[in-house]
Amino acid sequence: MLEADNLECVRGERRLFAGVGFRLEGGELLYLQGRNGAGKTSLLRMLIGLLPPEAGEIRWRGVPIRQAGDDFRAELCYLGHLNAIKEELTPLENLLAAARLADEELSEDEVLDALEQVGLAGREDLACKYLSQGQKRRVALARLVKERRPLWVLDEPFVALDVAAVDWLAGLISAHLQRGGLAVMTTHQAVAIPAGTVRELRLS
Amino acid sequence: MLEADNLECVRGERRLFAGVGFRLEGGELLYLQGRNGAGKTSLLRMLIGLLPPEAGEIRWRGVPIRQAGDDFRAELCYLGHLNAIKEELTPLENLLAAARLADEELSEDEVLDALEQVGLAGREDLACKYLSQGQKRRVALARLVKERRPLWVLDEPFVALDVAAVDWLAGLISAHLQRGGLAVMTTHQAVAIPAGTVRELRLS
Amino acid sequence: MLRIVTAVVARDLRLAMRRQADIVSALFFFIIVVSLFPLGIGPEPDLLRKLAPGVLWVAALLATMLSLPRLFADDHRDGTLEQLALAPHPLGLVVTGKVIAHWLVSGLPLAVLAPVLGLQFDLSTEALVVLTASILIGTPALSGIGGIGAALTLGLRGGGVLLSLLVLPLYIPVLIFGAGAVDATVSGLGGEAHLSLLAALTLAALGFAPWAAAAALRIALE
Amino acid sequence: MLRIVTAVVARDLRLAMRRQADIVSALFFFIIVVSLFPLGIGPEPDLLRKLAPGVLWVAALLATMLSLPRLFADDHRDGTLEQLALAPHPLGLVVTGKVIAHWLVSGLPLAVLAPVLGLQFDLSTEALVVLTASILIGTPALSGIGGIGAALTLGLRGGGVLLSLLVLPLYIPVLIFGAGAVDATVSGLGGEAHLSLLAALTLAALGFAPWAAAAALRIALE
Amino acid sequence: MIHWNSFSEFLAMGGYGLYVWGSFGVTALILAVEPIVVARNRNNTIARLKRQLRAERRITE
Amino acid sequence: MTDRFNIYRYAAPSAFYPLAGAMVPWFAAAAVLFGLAGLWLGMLVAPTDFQQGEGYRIIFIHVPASWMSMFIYLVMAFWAAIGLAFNTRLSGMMAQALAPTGALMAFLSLWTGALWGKPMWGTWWVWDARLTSELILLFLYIGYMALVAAIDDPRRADKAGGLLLLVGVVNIPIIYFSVKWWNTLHQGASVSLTKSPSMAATMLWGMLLMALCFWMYSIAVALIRVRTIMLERERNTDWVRETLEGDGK
Ligand code: HEM
Ligand SMILES: Nc1ncnc2c1ncn2[C@@H]1O[C@H](COP(=O)(O)OP(=O)(O)OP(=O)(O)O)[C@@H](O)[C@H]1O
Ligand SMILES: Nc1ncnc2c1ncn2[C@@H]1O[C@H](COP(=O)(O)OP(=O)(O)OP(=O)(O)O)[C@@H](O)[C@H]1O
Ligand SMILES: [Mg+2]
Ligand SMILES: [Mg+2]
Repeated sequence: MLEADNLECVRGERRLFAGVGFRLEGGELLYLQGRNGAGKTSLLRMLIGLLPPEAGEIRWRGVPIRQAGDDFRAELCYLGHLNAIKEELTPLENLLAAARLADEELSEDEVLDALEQVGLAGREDLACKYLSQGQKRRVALARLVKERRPLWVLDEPFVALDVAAVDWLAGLISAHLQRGGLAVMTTHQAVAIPAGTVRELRLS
Repeated sequence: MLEADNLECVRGERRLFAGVGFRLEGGELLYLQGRNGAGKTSLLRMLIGLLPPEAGEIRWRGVPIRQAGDDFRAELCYLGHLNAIKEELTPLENLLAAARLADEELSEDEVLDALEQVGLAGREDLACKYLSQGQKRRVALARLVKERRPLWVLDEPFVALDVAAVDWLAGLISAHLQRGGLAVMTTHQAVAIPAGTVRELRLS
Repeated sequence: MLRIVTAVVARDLRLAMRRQADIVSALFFFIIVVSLFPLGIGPEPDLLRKLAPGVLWVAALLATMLSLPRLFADDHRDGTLEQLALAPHPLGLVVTGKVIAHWLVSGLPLAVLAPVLGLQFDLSTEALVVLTASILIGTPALSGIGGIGAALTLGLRGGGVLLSLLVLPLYIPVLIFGAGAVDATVSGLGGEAHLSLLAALTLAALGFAPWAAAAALRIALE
Repeated sequence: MLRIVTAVVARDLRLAMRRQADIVSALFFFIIVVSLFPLGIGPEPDLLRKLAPGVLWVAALLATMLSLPRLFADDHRDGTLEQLALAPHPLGLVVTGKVIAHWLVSGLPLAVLAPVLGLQFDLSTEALVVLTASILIGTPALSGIGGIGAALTLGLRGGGVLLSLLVLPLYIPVLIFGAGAVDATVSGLGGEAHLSLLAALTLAALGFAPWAAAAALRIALE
Repeated sequence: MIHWNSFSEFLAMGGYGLYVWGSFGVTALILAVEPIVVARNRNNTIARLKRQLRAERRITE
Repeated sequence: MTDRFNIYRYAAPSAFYPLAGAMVPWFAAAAVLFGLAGLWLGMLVAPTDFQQGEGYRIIFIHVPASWMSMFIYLVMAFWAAIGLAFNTRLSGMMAQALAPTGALMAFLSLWTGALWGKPMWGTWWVWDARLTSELILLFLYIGYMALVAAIDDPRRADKAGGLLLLVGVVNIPIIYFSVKWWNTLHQGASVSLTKSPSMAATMLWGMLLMALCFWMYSIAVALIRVRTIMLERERNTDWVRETLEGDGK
């Protein structure tokens, strides 16, 4: 479904990597590894089409993503290291607005349910700026609960989460894979994803 | 050396904790635990005097820190979850400026040496905005290399670091404890600190 | 298509309401700047009446401009902009929504307030009507053009001032026609010609600016 | 003590140089606002000469004010401010350093440029000298008072406009004496009295403002 | 002792009626409306707090 | 803790709340009485001014409003200083309760002054020093209210607002003395403690009674407002719960 050929990344004067390629099918997780600064985030941003690669091509369902455009983006869910939540809005408002902007149908009940799953029951109506680091991250992750788009791209999703939340998220990713979804992920924490095929790609 | 009595923290309407107290001597590490939103960051900010506690008192060498003021701050080194580096400056400039503002003597050679230790050799002259997440964190941590002040307060220092850097930092903290320093730390990652007495405090 | 635009407008308006201060303070900035001039220049009514159109329009322009840096900056900083760029519809629509919301928060209140301030400068009723109309018609163009500037300077530190630098030259035609309309009315020539030119400017800006801004945003995100 | 102040000044100046855009753009903002007025008002030389002191001073004031929101915001956002507040010396000294740096970047260049712009308005040599002197003497007060406003609104979203609201009323005396000095010179009364009042204002602001701002910063960091 | 000869003279205020009554009218309006707003505000707050208190009780019981 | 509450007995909201509640009716009644007496003297009894005709009667609200607008700001600044020095909870609430009334007084001063200026000076507004500084005072009130509203944590809001009040208080002497310092259109103070008043006795009494009326009115409104703020702020304390379980009085 998602293929990358011979990707090359140059930042400033520095060639971060070259000749990187892979092929990912439904139910598979690509686990991107590499030391700090190896180029993992850069690679992810290429995959979602925000950073044009120096060389090489990325295809989704056989079509180069530049060409696929909105069709590709309609099947993509990206979670960067920024949380993409508004500090002034409450978790509830944040998730509703995000859904509406991504053109998804999501009822208030569904959102409340998602928030409860991420352990934010009782904080639905507190502006996000008052939340702790980990709680903010949880709001961002709550988007994934009802997410049914096939391709998930996650940049260090486990950062700032406590142990219980890490387990919960690992379970959520497994369920996504079992539904036949694809995921690309980076993390420096060793977290076991119980289900799905895990492929590793090491940048160095 | 560092004592806290009966601390109480109220944020908004919510009482996060009450009756928290501990006593920390040289060579000891206080490892603060608790789920997301338990109040770890809030407690750390009380300890360094940025957040006045609702009730209770914090003493350093027997003197309440409000009273000790600059004397206390002269012995304190804090590392929050923000990196406190300027994106426009290079790592070298950042560290030199930080040292000068903290009123410490630090030569350029010492700084270069510290940067090499954190694995940023070759990036001394690249503006920090081009660095990866983990590399930025490393710049912030490089401040600790030459740091000889007795009390270190670290909020989630391991976030965004790769495995090698985590080990290195654990070693650095150990060395600090062996020199008779104190440290207070939070982290959700299980990291073993080889030396020193580790005390745990669980907020819930 | 319309759904996206309204969704963006609704979200931005809610954010503005939440911050409350925003709307009120843009207005007060307008009031204060307008009141500064007589202080700097002195209290002769005749002189002040001559200045009125220019001062009011320059103040409106500055008030609109001041809120521009935050048009995309907040969304950029917290990662929302990335998500908007990844949504499966043209980014230009999103920008259109943001521009409309910006105008509702920063342009519309100015038009409401302008006649009151005009009184301080002793303007005639007719001149006040034309003043209000010109601000009502002209400010959408300011928001639209400002959007391009805001997108171009996004993420550049020191963006705020750089932004003014980019945007002000483009604002000058709006200023000339806007103040010109009031001036023409005051001197009895009738401001219709100026107003229709202003309307043309606004239409052009609203049709074209969002797409230029969207392109600039994609570059800023690379 | 002095070491801390100079360290802060040095760091802030280096940052400003790195961003380059900053200095140049504050200047250009000044130039553009000053040039907007003749456009909004029309080109009669007599009228313009009367306006000159007011317009130049209002523009200087706005240019200084525009860069205020970022006085502490950048340091706040990236955590540097916490570190500064934890350093073992009075926070007021750090703020003094930042205020000085702000003036060097935003006030001083205005004073250098003011005479050139004054020429556009057909001012006499004497008036130009007084104009320059008044801006040179008055802008440090603007930076100092602005520091308080910037500290009070730190971390509040929508702070930029709220900041203007808080700071502008306090700027008005500076504006009145500054423009008054030039006005008095133009009308042959001599601007010394105004200038010495201005100097008194500046001294008071510089002595007092950094400590008030430091107190506000501690509140913002809670 | 009363200075006016007739009510209409009182209303006219020696030709300054518009200005005098404009001042007194707006002042009276504001001094009347402010207490009403303040009192309403107070009642609303009390009602809301009572509601919250009851809800809280119900949860803890 | 307890001994501190003894020292600042009425600085504790729980003690001040009932006290304030008991005082409100008295101040309200006094305001009405003084107001009626002042209006009777000023509107019905006082003679025509030989210069300004009947138009001068605006003075009976213009001057009290102007005085109150300055005085309330001073009181707020006083509370702010207390609050910053002793960290009492009550002071911030008092300052906040006074602000809207102060802003309204400043507005009334401007409004009545403008209505007075049109017949006397021929214009609604001149950029005279006193008028301008009164306008600045209005902005300071609004700035204070906007700042306090923008900060959600009430204690932080109190501290930041208090600081602003103390900084802005320099404007008060400027307003008061502006007429002396700059020789302008606006008339100088005609009531002073040292000199004997230069106006007719009935006018003077009318004005003083109206000033007392405004004074009582402001206190009454501010007390009601501060009681509301107290309930809101301290809603999680026992005394508020008990109060709410009663009738809220
Ligand atoms: C918007 C315009 C005006 C403002 C903001 C204003 C402001 C003030 C202030 C702050 C005071 C109290 C200060 C003091 O007692 O010394 C005052 C008093 C007074 N004003 Fe005005 N004023 C305005 C217009 C006028 C006009 C048009 C007149 C009359 C022609 C006037 C006549 C007076 C008089 C007679 C007093 C009482 C002075 C005294 O007896 O102490 N004012 N005004
Ligand atoms: N202009 C530039 N000149 C030189 N090197 C650059 C430039 N811009 C970026 N880089 C380098 O590119 C790399 C960016 O890496 P990226 O953010 O993709 O790393 P990462 O693998 O995600 O690291 P981390 O684990 O720390 O998140 C860094 O090593 C950085 O130093
Ligand atoms: N105004 C407020 N009203 C209610 N709750 C608040 C308010 N402000 C902060 N909080 C709560 O205070 C807590 C702050 O926690 P803090 O940041 O200290 O947590 P932490 O233990 O560091 O968590 P993490 O592991 O996620 O970093 C959060 O639970 C937050 O919801
Ligand atoms: Mg990365
Ligand atoms: Mg934390």
